[in-house]
Amino acid sequence: MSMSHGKNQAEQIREISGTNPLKCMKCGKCSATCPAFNEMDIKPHQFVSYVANNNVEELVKSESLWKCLSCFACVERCPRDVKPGKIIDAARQLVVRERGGSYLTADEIPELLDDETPQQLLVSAYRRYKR
Amino acid sequence: MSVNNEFRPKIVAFCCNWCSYAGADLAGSSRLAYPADVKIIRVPCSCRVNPMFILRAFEKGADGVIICGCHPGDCHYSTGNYYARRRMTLLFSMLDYIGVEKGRTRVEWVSAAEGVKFSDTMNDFVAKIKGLGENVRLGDLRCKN
Amino acid sequence: MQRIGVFVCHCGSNIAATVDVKKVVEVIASEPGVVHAEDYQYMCSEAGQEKIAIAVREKKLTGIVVCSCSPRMHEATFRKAAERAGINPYMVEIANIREHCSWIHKDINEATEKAVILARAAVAKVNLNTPLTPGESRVTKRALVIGGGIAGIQTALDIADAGYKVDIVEKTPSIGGRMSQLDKTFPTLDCSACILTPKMVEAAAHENITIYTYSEVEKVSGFVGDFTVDIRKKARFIDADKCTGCGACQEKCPSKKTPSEFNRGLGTRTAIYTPFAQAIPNVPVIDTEACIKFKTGKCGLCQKICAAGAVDYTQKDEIITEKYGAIVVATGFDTINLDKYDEYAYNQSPDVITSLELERVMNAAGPTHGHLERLSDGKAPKEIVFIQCVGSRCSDDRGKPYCSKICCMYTAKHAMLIRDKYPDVNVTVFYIDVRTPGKNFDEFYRRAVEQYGVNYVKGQVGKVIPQPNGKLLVQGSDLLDNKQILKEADMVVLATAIEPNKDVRKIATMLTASIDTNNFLTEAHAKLRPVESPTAGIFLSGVVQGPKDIPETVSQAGAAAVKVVGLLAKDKLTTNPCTAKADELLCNGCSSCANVCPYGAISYEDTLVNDHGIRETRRIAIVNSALCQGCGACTVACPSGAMDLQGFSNRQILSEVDAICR
Amino acid sequence: MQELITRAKELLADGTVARVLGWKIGDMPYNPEPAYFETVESLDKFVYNGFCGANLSKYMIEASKLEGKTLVCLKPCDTYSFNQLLTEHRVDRDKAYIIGVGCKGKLDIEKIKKTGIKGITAISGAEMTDACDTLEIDTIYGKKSCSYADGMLERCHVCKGKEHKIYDEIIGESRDTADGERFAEVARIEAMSPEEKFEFFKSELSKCIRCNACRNVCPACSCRKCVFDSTKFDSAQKANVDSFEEKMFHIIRAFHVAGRCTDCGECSRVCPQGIPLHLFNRKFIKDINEIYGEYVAGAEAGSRAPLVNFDTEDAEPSIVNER
Repeated sequence: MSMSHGKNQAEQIREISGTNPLKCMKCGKCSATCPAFNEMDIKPHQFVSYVANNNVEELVKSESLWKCLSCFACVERCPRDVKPGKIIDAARQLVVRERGGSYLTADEIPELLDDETPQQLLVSAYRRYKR
Repeated sequence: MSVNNEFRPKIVAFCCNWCSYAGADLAGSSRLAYPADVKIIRVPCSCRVNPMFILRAFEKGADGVIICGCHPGDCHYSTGNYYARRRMTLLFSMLDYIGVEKGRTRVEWVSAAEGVKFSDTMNDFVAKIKGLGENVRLGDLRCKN
Repeated sequence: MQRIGVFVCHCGSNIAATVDVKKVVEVIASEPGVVHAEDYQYMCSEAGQEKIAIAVREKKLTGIVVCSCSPRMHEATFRKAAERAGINPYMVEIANIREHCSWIHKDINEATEKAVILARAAVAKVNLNTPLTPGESRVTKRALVIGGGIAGIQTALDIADAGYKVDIVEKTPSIGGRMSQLDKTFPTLDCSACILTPKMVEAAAHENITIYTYSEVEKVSGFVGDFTVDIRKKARFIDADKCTGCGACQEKCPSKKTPSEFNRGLGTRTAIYTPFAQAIPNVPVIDTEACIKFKTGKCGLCQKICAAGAVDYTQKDEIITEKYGAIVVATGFDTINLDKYDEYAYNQSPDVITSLELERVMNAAGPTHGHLERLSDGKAPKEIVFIQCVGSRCSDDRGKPYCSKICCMYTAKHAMLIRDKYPDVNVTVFYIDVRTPGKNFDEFYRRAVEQYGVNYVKGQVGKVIPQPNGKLLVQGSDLLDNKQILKEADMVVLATAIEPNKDVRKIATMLTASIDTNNFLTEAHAKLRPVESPTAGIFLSGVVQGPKDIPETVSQAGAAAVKVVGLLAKDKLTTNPCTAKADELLCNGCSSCANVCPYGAISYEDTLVNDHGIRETRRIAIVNSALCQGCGACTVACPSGAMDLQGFSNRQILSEVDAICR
Repeated sequence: MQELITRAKELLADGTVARVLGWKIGDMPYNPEPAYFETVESLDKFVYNGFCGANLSKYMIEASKLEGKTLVCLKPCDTYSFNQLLTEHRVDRDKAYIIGVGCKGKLDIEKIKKTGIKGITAISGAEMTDACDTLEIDTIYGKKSCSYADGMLERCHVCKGKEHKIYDEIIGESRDTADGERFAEVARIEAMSPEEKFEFFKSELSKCIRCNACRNVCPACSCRKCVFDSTKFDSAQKANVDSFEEKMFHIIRAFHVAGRCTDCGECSRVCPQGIPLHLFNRKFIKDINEIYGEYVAGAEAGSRAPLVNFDTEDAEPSIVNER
């Protein structure tokens, strides 16, 4: 049951992200490029193998899911067009969908901000929480 | 043989010896599948394809005809595909003019190195022909009045 | 009516696993004209060919159909077999039931059905085949080599040593190519110039070799054995016969600010220049875009100072027309443009350089006289980072999808040389894979690690950020440690992908040689004919065919030379008998065919014809079968159907159409 | 007409030409037929009027083989055909003495009859010397009249112009009779749905009786032996055995003359079944003009026809799908 469940999720992630993890040549440029690398428990280059190996359950439980800034630097620089950022984005969407909605609404976000918050974070926050 | 009554189109592919036939060989040796409905006729160059051949194929019941040659500029004979391009453009336009569906004829440039393109092209062409169904209209031209 | 034998090959299990060969034999046996059908494990084997001979004898066959692999593979084999058995070789047709059938279909019923149809089409064609006899054409015993790098030089030397005349056409002012820009060569670390220069000198001195430098191929016509080529010899503005190569002109030239192509733009050169000291010929050229005399009319210093009186500002481009029997393409490579790779800061910092630029920096004759120094401030670097696969193995449009093949080895070489000469410099190499297939290659790489202490990190660099203190902050990943690394480097070296020379597409078009999407020329067969183009008489040498290092290039150059020599050794070539032919009773003499003939093979003659009793003189098309290459353009241009192509006649093709659509 | 006859007699008499190729009076007032005149006397039967639509250039293929020069009367549009034949080495310029005859539009008896005029015994107003604006027609039912323009052939409504492209001398006045859009009918068909197009051509082509009149009159269709009569394509005459052959015949015929057809309209003029065959040829002309640039076959002798020519930047065949 859980196997097929996992398999399903991996397929869903591939579908949502529109990426093919098999294209990865394991160069690690995504992890080299990631500004949130040190915050993550599962590193960007590992996202890909988790999906390729149908090990999505661990991925969706990871902290990385919520640490990724969705800056998409990895998507931009990936030489193989594998797009790890899109994969984590898709995994996040999977969780949000399963929970049945966002647990943060767009209206709440302004109160959580201070002047120092970079604009990129703002954009990614919307992207992340407002589905 | 297959039991279901799925429509199996008859498709004739004219391939030039130097690029597209070799591209089809590469598709084969790379095991890139495409439907068995496609049958290839080897010609030296796309410019060898006479409009008569195409009309004859339709007359005899083909559902689609595709002509493959070297990319413009890369013709083994320098200029053959340029003439083929003009001839086929005008012929296809005429077929469209008399009411034959546009999708039944196609020209595609496939190099000897493009096994993937060959296979993709054939898969796509067969799917399009299947979408168009049996060649009723040219069948009508065969006077099933 | 023909008596046709059909031979169905199993090709081991290559065909037999997906095509029911017995069934094909059974069905085809009842086709009109078929008097014999059998199957065999390997038709191409000696035993298989013997089966054909036996059937020809016993069944008095007049035509043969072999259902097997592609005709591009074994058509020649079976034609020869037929000839030995006493049948005209052009009475053989191949039904391609391997590449076009068994290998691409999974369902045995479908594949068998298709194999039968392909066999039927071939039988229908053979029914209309006629015996054909090849003609003969002459061979011009001279070869042309396009490109004067190590590939071209080696090919030319080998051809010349075999006793044939050979011309080298080189675009730049000197032969030598990329190899002349290299400092040391892997895996033995000998000095590039030390092994290349003698070959350059040998080529220049060889009585059978003519070198056209600063020249380009402008036009090619003809065909194997008989090419005619126009070579544009660009004006050097120096009389090569008078010039002594003293170099005084270059010393005195006041225009000194042009970036040196030879030094990859890292240094400058004068307007009148030889690209490097060992240049061959040692005759300078004047760059008219930089020359003050050409720009303003004033100056003329070089002319004044030249004791030999060799400087001639009025020199014009010259077109040389020469005939060749064979042409070798050895146009080599360049590194890709890095404009799309912002993250490596190549365009932002002079201390981020390509590996080829590092070659110049390390070279004693280079811009830093061989001292390893930062190009920004001339300081000695302490920390150097090498980044592998920059633009190689990319599936996006920024780079190239292929592996450039040479980078792993030259990076190991660079790392080793630096550590050897400057033991206090730390060298870090970010790699994806280290690829070292080649004799003594892995050993070489291991030496870099074990003996020279080069730090190889499995991971990639995400970005290089130039710092205010002049350093370069390198952010990379270490996948084995699962860490992100931040390193302050003094220099970053990019193992930049290589690509075929930009001009090669133009040349391929002139030669009608097949070229792939990456601009590498296609070989006639990936495994069995790697140095020949599918276009007869065109041969490939060096990186023009695919990435390769020096030892491989030299081997291939030799192989290409042998193929050329094999061709030039013949006095006559048999020509393809599948040529066009006009039916004089149908010909209108309208010139449509001649208009589309790419070889000028069609002329018109007033011929007396007897058209069913009407005797009259008519303008009739005559095809010169030595010139005709058999494309068939004329056959379609001909409105009356008078022009037909032997071996691919209208009726033959129509019969195939009919058989397929039956 | 008299000037023409006088000049022809002169040229015959002084030996400049060995014969005259023109039209002679037919059995009806509206059907003069092409004829050779070899003596001065025979020229009494010579006629030139509004019904002399026949394009005589094709006769020059055979006339070029005869001894001596042939005086040929060519209307402005016929000269395009002659030029095209010259380009294709089918006629000998030195064997032709071309009199460019004036033309004010040629008449189509079928069109006149369609206006409801039956039982025609005589027609005046088509003599080419007058203004040519009204036809006075005697019928067994009395006098009728019809405007000249209403009786004109379709091709004259899209006249290529009154200029002779090749001639030795010109006799008579010409006028440009174009008052229609040349490609309007083609465009109308192009705009139809595939089903409508198909129905249109099916109904037209099903009238074909394979009489070969179109082929025989066409100056571009001048092969010594037509592919449909030879064994080269297994396509020898199978009239009415297999109706596909008919469609194939008309498509291939149009294809063979594509880029060479001067749009002289003879095919439609002579078709006994009234099939608008020029719509095939004109489609090719329209496509060639739009895709490869304006080209007028026969406007200039020696020019290279679009189908034996190319440009490296030519449109891909898929352009057909986009149009």
